[in-house]
Amino acid sequence: MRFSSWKVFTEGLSGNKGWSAHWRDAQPKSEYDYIIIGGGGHGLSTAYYLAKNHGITNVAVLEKGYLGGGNVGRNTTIVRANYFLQGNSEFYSHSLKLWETLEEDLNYNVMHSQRGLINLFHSDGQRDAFARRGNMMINQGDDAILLDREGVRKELPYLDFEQTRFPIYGGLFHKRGGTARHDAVAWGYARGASDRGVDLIQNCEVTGIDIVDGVVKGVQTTRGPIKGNKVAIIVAGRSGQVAAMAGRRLPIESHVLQAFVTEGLKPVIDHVISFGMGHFYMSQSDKGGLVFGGDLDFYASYASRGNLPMKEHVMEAGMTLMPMIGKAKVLRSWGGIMDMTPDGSPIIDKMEGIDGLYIDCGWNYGGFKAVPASGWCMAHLMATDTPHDVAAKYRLDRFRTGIGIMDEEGTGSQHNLH
Amino acid sequence: MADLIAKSPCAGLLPVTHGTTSLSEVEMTTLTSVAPYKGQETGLSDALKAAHGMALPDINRATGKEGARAVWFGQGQVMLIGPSPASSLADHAAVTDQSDAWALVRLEGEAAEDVLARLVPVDLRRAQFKRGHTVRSQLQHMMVSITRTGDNAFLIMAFRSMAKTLVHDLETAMRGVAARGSA
Amino acid sequence: MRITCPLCGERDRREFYYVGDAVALERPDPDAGDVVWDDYVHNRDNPAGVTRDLWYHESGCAAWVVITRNTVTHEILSTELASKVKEAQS
Amino acid sequence: MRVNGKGLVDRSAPLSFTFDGKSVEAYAGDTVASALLAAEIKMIARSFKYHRPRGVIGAGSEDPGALITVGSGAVQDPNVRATVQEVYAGLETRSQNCWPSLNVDLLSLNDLAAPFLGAGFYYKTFMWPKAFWEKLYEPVIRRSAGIGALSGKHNPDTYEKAFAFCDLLVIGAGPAGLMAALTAGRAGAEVILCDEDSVMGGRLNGETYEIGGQSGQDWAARAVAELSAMDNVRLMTRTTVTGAYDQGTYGALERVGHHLGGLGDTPLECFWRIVAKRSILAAGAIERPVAFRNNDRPGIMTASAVRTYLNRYGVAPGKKVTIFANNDDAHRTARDLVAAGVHVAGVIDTRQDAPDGEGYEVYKGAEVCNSEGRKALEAVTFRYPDGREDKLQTDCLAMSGGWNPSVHMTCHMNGRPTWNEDILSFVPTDGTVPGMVTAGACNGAFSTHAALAQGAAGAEAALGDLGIKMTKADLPEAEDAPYRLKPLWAVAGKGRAWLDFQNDVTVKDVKLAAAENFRSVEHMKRYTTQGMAPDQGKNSNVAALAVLADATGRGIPETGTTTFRPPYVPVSIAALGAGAQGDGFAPQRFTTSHKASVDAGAPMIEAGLWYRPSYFPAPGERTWRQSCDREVNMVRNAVGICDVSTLGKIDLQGPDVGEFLDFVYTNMFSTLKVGKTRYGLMLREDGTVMDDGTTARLGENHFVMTTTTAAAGPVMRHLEYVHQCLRPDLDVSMISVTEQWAQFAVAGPKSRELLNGLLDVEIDDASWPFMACGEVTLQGIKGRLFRISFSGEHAYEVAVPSRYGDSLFRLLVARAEAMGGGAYGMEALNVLRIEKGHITHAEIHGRTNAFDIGFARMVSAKKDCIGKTMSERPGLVGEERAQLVGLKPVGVVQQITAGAHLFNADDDPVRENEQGYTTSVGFSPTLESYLGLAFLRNGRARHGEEIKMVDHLRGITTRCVVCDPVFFDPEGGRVRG
Repeated sequence: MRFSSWKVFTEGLSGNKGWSAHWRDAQPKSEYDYIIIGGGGHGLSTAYYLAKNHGITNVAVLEKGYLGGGNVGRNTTIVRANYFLQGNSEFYSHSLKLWETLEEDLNYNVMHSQRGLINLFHSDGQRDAFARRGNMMINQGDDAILLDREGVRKELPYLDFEQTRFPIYGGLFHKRGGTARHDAVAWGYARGASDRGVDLIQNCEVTGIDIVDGVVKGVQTTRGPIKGNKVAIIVAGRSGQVAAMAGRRLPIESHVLQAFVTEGLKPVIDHVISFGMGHFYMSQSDKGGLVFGGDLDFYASYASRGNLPMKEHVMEAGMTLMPMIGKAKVLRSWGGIMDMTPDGSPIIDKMEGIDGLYIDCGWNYGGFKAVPASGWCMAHLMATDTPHDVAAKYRLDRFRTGIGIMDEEGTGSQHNLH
Repeated sequence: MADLIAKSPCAGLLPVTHGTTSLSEVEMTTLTSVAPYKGQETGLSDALKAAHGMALPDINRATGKEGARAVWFGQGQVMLIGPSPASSLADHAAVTDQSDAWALVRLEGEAAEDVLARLVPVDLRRAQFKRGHTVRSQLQHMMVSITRTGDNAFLIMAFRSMAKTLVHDLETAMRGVAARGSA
Repeated sequence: MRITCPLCGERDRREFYYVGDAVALERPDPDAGDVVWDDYVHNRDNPAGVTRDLWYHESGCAAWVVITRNTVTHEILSTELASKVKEAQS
Repeated sequence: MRVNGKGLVDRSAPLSFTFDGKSVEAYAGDTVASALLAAEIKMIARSFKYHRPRGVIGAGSEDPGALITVGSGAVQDPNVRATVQEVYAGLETRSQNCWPSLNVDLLSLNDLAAPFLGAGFYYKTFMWPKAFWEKLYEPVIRRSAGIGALSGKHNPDTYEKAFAFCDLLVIGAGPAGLMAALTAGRAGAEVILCDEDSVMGGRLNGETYEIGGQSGQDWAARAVAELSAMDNVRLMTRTTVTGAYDQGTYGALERVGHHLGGLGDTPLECFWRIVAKRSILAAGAIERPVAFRNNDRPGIMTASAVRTYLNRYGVAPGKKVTIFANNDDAHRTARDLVAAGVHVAGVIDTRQDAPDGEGYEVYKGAEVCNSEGRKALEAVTFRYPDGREDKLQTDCLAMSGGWNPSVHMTCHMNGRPTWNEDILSFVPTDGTVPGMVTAGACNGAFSTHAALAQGAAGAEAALGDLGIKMTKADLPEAEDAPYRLKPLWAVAGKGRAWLDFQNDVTVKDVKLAAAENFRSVEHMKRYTTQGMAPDQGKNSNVAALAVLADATGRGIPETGTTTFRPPYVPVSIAALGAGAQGDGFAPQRFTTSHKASVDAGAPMIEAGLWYRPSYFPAPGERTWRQSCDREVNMVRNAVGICDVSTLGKIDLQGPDVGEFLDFVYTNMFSTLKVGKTRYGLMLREDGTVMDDGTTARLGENHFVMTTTTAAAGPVMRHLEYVHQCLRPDLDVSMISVTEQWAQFAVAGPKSRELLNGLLDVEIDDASWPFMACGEVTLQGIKGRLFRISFSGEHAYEVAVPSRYGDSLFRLLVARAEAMGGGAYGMEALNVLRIEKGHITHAEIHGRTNAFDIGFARMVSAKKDCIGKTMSERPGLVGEERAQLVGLKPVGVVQQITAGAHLFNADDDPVRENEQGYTTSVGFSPTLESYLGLAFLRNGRARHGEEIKMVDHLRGITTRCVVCDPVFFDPEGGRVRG
């Protein structure tokens, strides 16, 4: 079924009786060519691009809960391409381009909105670091503008410019940055993949990976064994447990990141704002809620919930930066499980030494915007057994060799600092 | 040539009173960090007793009295407040002059506990935190040492450079408590 | 979250700094080889369940503490001074 | 309409407030909701999507109907529940989400377009033409979305946070909570009792129950009086416990000043972090509405809310009230109304075996299937079991679909509630929050007797756990009526039947979601937005689940439930972020020279929480560059003074310090002679440079280490880590002495001359050669002197105890000025160090290693150190690495900027061609040129090569020659004087 305004109109006139399932609920077959473990954003986009770009449709996506129930359904929805290191720059640039045509591509309104992202800086040193970033963005063909204090004031007049603790020096304005409706991204990819023949299997937890003589043969699941020639682990925060089924340890520590939303408010914040000194970022959703977050809780956790000190820290950052949000009331807070790597950059690679096993993980807390390109590149890797150009640096062995480490934060091999 | 003049950390900021609570600066004195070398705790305690009449305090405790205290200051560390350290201490411990490193203030009044409850994540009510008890903790965002020196009095130590913030945070809490009455 | 510092007693989590897996205490020999070192510095068991990790009582007594903890429930099972753990190892 | 002789409001204290500019009469003790109902103002708000009229539905913080704005101007407070806001004289309230007015709201046109605006319609449309989404569709959607509005101005009110500790936290002061607090309080336990209402008692204040022969209201008042006389009990009214966190930590929001006009220093709110050894959740239950066609009109309320307005506030919400229910409990509403003289039009009870009326008609087995009335309820239509329909003229419908225990807090730590078929609702699962037990209605025990008994039992269990002795409580007598109900979620029929009154989610929407395969409860929620409104599904979740279960052919337990997450009620950002507004986000650190610097007109800049002077403007100077150039020249030609106290200083003592330092630094320190200083490089274990600085050996077993300003804390933590976790065998003691010493750089050819007028004993090159250190005295005061140099000049750093810092700085500056020098700031310091190629964190930014900065030789081959092994990884050395170089402009454009990228002279400035980037730049008055430090691929082999620097952002392209990073005095003759 093709979605359109006309369809909404005609269905409305006829009692909305004609709508059908956005995706098929498939029963697992005994064998597939490709098995994707994980029905989150990255797994679904991988399945979609396997089908669309490579014509590979005998694919199962195995999801232990419900589709899109992981980080794609619990993030602060920011989409941007503002990285400055080789490897990340081209990848996120590619992803943003995919976002820009995603609605047409999927025939699903994911409400990608290029509201503009402003990263504030608070010292000369930070300005220089952001200049390096912005220049790289332009080198890559993306957009960036360096705003001075007055430039920021013009865009964001409601910030507290009198505050002297971390005064606002300026900002890096990335106009093509913005937000999207997170759940819709998962659903749109699910619908697209399902329409092309991919089996989406919910409530199907993988309990083992079958490997014989270094070759993947399939997986064991709570709904029985499933054979497959190529198996991909795309499970974000759960990467450690699934990789362990294949006898591997990963350079990943799983951490909780909290996010917050307020009650609906009339439009007051147009951009996505990021406060460098406070690890605070905020945007306003189309429904009117202020959506915001900050740093990790900083301890390894699978609890999908956080504690008060970081909540307070985030709110304190908000209050020092933009005290006009004081009377907005937090309605809900939640946590996601972040797959943190030692350099803050992801991994899209074959699992060395196990034929047919692939891994896509380590998205730290920047995985949402990567969903299109991650799927695109992972599908390419699985289909061709060669890395896609824009993801060629996301190798698993970079930590051992030191070649191509991409540490945007510069905080080193402490997983929770990225 | 002009003389070198000593200036206290809270000069020009204190004293202040809000409601029944007062905040004042403790007169500048000698602060000495004493950190026993391996296996020297007993030797140090003996030396401390002999020289200054105070035992080495236990964890979370202070010994001595106004004018001469030994305050537990963290793992393997005691802050001697008041006396000039006897040279015998150095036989057993790393001895470091900290006289100018800390701002010392005294918070006093019936609502002092309520004031600190707005800033410090430790139970400092008298039933739990008695005279002679001390903690290393934080006050708002600052690392501090807090010792109960009286039924309604606390000695609070924060980094000298943060004196202004220390006073600001305490005063803000004092104002709030005063406005509410003792809750 | 409350953490019992082996010295100070039970304290709010906000007084502590977390660094990661307590595997940090088991530093390899300089010539242990790249695989061992890679494992030490980067790779983690990352269990969904009981783990031992390393915290620093930064705004308390400055002790490094090994905490045995459940990453799913946040239950804290035990806390020990890292220096004692290390001394016991060697 | 007021009912005489009822309620806890103070009829002797009339007052007035405004709603939408109109004055409304009220009494002390009223909420805005009770006062508006008394004034017969039914329509108070508009719904989110269809802008349907909304009135009061509930009577507590869960009310999904009456959201208002309080106050105007900067204090404007949106989305306040009229049911929670207490009235005071002069209170100003307004309706929201309507334009131009509540009465005439243009967006109520949305209601007519409802067929096209069903669940998830927006995922299917607004995609063409592409550019219209951001330019047209989205702006229109955003403008019509949202509920209340922020003022857009800085928040002017005061908020605070606080900590509290107790043995037992009791959450909710209804009969269960009061009984629990009494039991524990009498036993001497430290108890905190929180209730979100202004008066404790919970439902007892809204009912006509009797307890122990007295009215429930009186019993509650006596219990509160007894509790408030106990020193060990803290009563917190207007305090909602908002969340349960790990190890017995709870968040609670106290509304301190919302009921007061004119606050002064009184905070508006206080956010509490309560640490409790045990807790009892006695949060009560929330009555659930019933979904039927047009069940959302103002005047349709929950049955218990009607009782509350009658019994607690003395207000009849209608003149002719109808009750619609599936349970016995709702019949109380009819009885209470009749007893108070309010006309009851009838009770429509879906049960054939419903009890008979006591002075009112009961329509057994019937169900309400529609309502009428545009902005307020006028009539309801109901259907008999045989399908016949009838109509009742009524202005208030009190509905009850049963009760949902407030299990929310038991789910905050990922617990899932358990379905209980007897009460057709979820009840708490034991043990989901460690240390918490549940009692009373929130535990599914709905009679007053059960509440009292469970409250007492919960407290007894907690006391037992804590080892506190007690005597068993005598339970007062109370009603123990059984709870009987028949399932009733949604009345079948056409039209829209509301589930979520705020987000306008109807039964149809949930069915549509199921049809479109959003069958998982989480999918349904996210697709329809059910339960995502301000009430977070408190009123609607269970009914929506039941509708979904029905639509998907599953039972409710297997359908599952969405997760309740904190906070239980919305919490303002200002409360959780209290203290940070303005400069309170982090401590401010001031050097001892701060005042003198400010007095000298220096702009102060932030550096690692410290403030440092940027430059010291001299008379006639108009730009910072003029000052900076002068200050650089001053240091190069005379003498300059700079406060360097912010650098971290760590005192290390003990027999093993040398060995310890050898392990943390790449180079050797155990061989350093007493009285000497050495530059050291420190790595992280991954081989990247962590920090650098000089370390002086003051005695055989005594060193003092210098760190950079920003890294002082992290280095201290790192040293403690290395000591405690890796080398506890070493006898080393360390302590920060950063704050102890005020330390000033005295730099320039005249530095010794300046010092020699100050030091009690004069120094010369023999007694104090380059890199010497030791104790000195100034006017008899013990200080320290280091002959070290960041500027590359003959220079010293002199340190005195901080109390003398202000005085010494002024003295040094005065002497320097007399010698043609003066104070210099960060700008000049930066230029001086760039001229010398000295690195800062602009270069050691966490991605560079010793090889990159040209210090590979400093990694001693003779020993192991932190980071050594990993720094030898193949990817961290070699030609591919960007290496530290100097840059000088050689073309027409003379400017170099930091953060620019480097390219081969003839390459396009695109990512694929990137060769490196600039890190630090400055104009050198000494060399009369811009100078840059940069990292360039294979840079050390490219000295002399011409490259291109491109700064797209600032529009600058500069041709530069690559050179050694040490631009000035590369032989280092000047530091040796």
